[in-house]
Amino acid sequence: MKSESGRLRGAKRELWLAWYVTVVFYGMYSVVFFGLSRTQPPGRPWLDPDQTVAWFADRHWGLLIGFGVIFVLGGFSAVALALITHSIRRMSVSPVFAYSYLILYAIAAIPGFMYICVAMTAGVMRPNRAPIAAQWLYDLGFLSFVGTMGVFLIGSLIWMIAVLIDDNRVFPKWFGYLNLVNALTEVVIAPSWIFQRGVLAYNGAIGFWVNVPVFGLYTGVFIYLLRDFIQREDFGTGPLPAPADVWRRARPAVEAVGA
Amino acid sequence: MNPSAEKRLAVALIVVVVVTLIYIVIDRSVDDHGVLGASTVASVAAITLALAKLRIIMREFMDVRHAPKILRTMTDALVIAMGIALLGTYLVGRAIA
Amino acid sequence: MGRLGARSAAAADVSTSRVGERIIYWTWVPLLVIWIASFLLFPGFIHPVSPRASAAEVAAFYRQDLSRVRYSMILFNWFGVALIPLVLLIAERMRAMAHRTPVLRYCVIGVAGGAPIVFLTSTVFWLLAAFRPDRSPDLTLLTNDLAWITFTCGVPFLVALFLFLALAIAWDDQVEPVFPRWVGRFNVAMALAVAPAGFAGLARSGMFAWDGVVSFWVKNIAFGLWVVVMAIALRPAMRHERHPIETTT
Amino acid sequence: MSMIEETTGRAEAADDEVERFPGDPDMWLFVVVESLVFTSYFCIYLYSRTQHERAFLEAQSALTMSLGIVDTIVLLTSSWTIACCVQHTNARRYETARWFALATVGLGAVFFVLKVAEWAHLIRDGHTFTSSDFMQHFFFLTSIHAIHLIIGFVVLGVLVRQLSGPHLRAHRTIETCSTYWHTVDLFWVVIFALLYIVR
Repeated sequence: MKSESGRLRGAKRELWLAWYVTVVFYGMYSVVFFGLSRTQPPGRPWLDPDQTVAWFADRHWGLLIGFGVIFVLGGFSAVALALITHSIRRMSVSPVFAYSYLILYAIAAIPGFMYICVAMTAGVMRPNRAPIAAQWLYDLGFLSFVGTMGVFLIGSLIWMIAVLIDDNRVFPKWFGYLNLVNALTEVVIAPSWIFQRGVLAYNGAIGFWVNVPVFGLYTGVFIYLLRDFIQREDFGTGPLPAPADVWRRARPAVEAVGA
Repeated sequence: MNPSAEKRLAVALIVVVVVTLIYIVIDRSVDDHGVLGASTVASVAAITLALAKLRIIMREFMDVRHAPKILRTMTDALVIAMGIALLGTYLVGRAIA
Repeated sequence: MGRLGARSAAAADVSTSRVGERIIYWTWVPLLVIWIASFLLFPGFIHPVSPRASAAEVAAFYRQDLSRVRYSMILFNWFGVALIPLVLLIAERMRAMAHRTPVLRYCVIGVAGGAPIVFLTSTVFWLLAAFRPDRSPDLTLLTNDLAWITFTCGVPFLVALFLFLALAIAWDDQVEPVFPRWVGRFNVAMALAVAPAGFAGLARSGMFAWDGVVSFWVKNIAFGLWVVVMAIALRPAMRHERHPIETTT
Repeated sequence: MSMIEETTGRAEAADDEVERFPGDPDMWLFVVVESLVFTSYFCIYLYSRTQHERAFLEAQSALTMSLGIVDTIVLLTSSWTIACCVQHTNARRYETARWFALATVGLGAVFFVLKVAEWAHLIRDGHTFTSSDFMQHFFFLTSIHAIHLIIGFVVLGVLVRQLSGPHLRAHRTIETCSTYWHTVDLFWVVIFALLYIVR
């Protein structure tokens, strides 16, 4: 087992760095949403306008600092996508799957954090805003964050098909089926657009307490499997070639993978 | 497909269908002229019969009968876990309510 | 695919792909002119609308400078997204870097659309606020806030893009790297320059507020500077040949 | 592959002796994980109904039990046909196996049509997704099940295709597909008991 600094100097440094950034990014994301801003578990969807104003006032600094962190670092979500895209390119499937995955999840950044960050920041910046506008921002923040399912649904299905038909065994088949489990929870979240209370609302027993653990499990599993993928990636484990001949040696490999 | 396997599948189908028909009896016995009444016995029976069918389907139709021990244990554990979860939630819920 | 690849390698100098890349490259000049023009045209940019302004003041601003808000933002709506081809041109040049995997290139492609979407969204809010100047001032204030927060705090894709490029350049270990080393360090500096704007929500006055020195002037000038410097650095990189003999092996 | 087929050949002779995994073990992981997810939905439903017993019983009386019974028998039979399909495949009687597979598709379609008719009937009578807590659970559970069923049609499509081409017939894939289809049946058996019978 190589030490972590060794990994970042070795031949697979690009992959290992991407993996560590992925781990740190999801860790940061959890800390901001669950800890700092306390927007997970989500607020209650049935708050009236005045209660919304109080909700914003209650977590003033947490929201501003937490979402400030996301505003600065949110773009690093692309690192996990890049690593997964690369892993799909290593499968025996058409590159269409890899590029579809990359673009689908690149778009996912907008509902995945941009909308909620903008809406919550606007909501908390002016404590004396008209309560009805505060409620509108509250709804925009939570519903866009929780209820934008399409990119994740289609993204999971694309990944599922790629894993299931891949002959190179980049990921185990059971992970393909786990993608289906995740995709189905994206379907289950849809009623959060319809119910302001109850088990299917976005803070409900099904809407949050079943779906989010499934997503957490899925994320944990793919991070683990990506690590496994990097370990098996085979282009030598020695030191990087000397700068002079790296061009000659690395070009064909990069070409083969990246073309 | 040899005759004994064929027969065995047919028997399994008859058993699960008959178990399904028992539901009609349960259903009739607790209703008061079309008005539904709460009944712990009916509910527990309904859940238990469903789990029994689950096990028959897995053992016979899904061919777990011939599977390695690990799968046989796992499927049985799944049925038991579901039973504990469903009956437990129902009974605890009724006790609280 | 194979035949196409062979042809472009054989006729590398005159290939249409290189002509096309040059066309996209030179869009940076008119784009920068248009961006600066829409920046100067927008009345809220020379003296940014203060986050301390009341609903009535904000509503008055949109009534007063209606035409300039509209035309400048239509212009920005058109051309803000033109950043995408430029970033993808850089991503395409990254193929020539001595990396073992395309992961960093995928990172750049992954954020290429992000910054333009942020520009686009903010223009939608500004144009929305200007569409009905007689709308209830509370709603105009809300729309105005959304525009400014999106525009000012929406730096995550720029920060990530700059740092991905910095790392890619630092790890481009070859005799003639695609970009000189200093471009990597410059990208780190620009990432640091735009990053504080992400926290603009924290301050309603002072240099960190959205009309402040750091969140407004430093951030926007840094972005403009980045376009110019990257364009200058890209010029020799455009000529950085992919050696045909090696690519065909 | 060939070893598996050999052992199945012998399994025919000595029915109860040889141990082998029915289908892809990876698919069984899906069965277990998805069962646990469903169990959590079921528990949430059961708990909600014990807390509002009257209201649930009242709304529940709108359901037609006999329709549920028919649904269940149709799906159970489809499970039997697909089990027969696998048996015939392992005995290399592909043509018969294919007919059983197509019968399964037909039974699945019957179930789906019955389900849509039931939904339409309920909605016409004013019982909708949003009309009561019971109906919310009812429509949620039946439609998430129906989505599994629709995916099941895709899976059966793969299975029929495997049986159609002589060079395709991968027994492993056929068994894996049938395992998925049984899972659709398994979930319905529990959903039926919980929605129609539990009081």
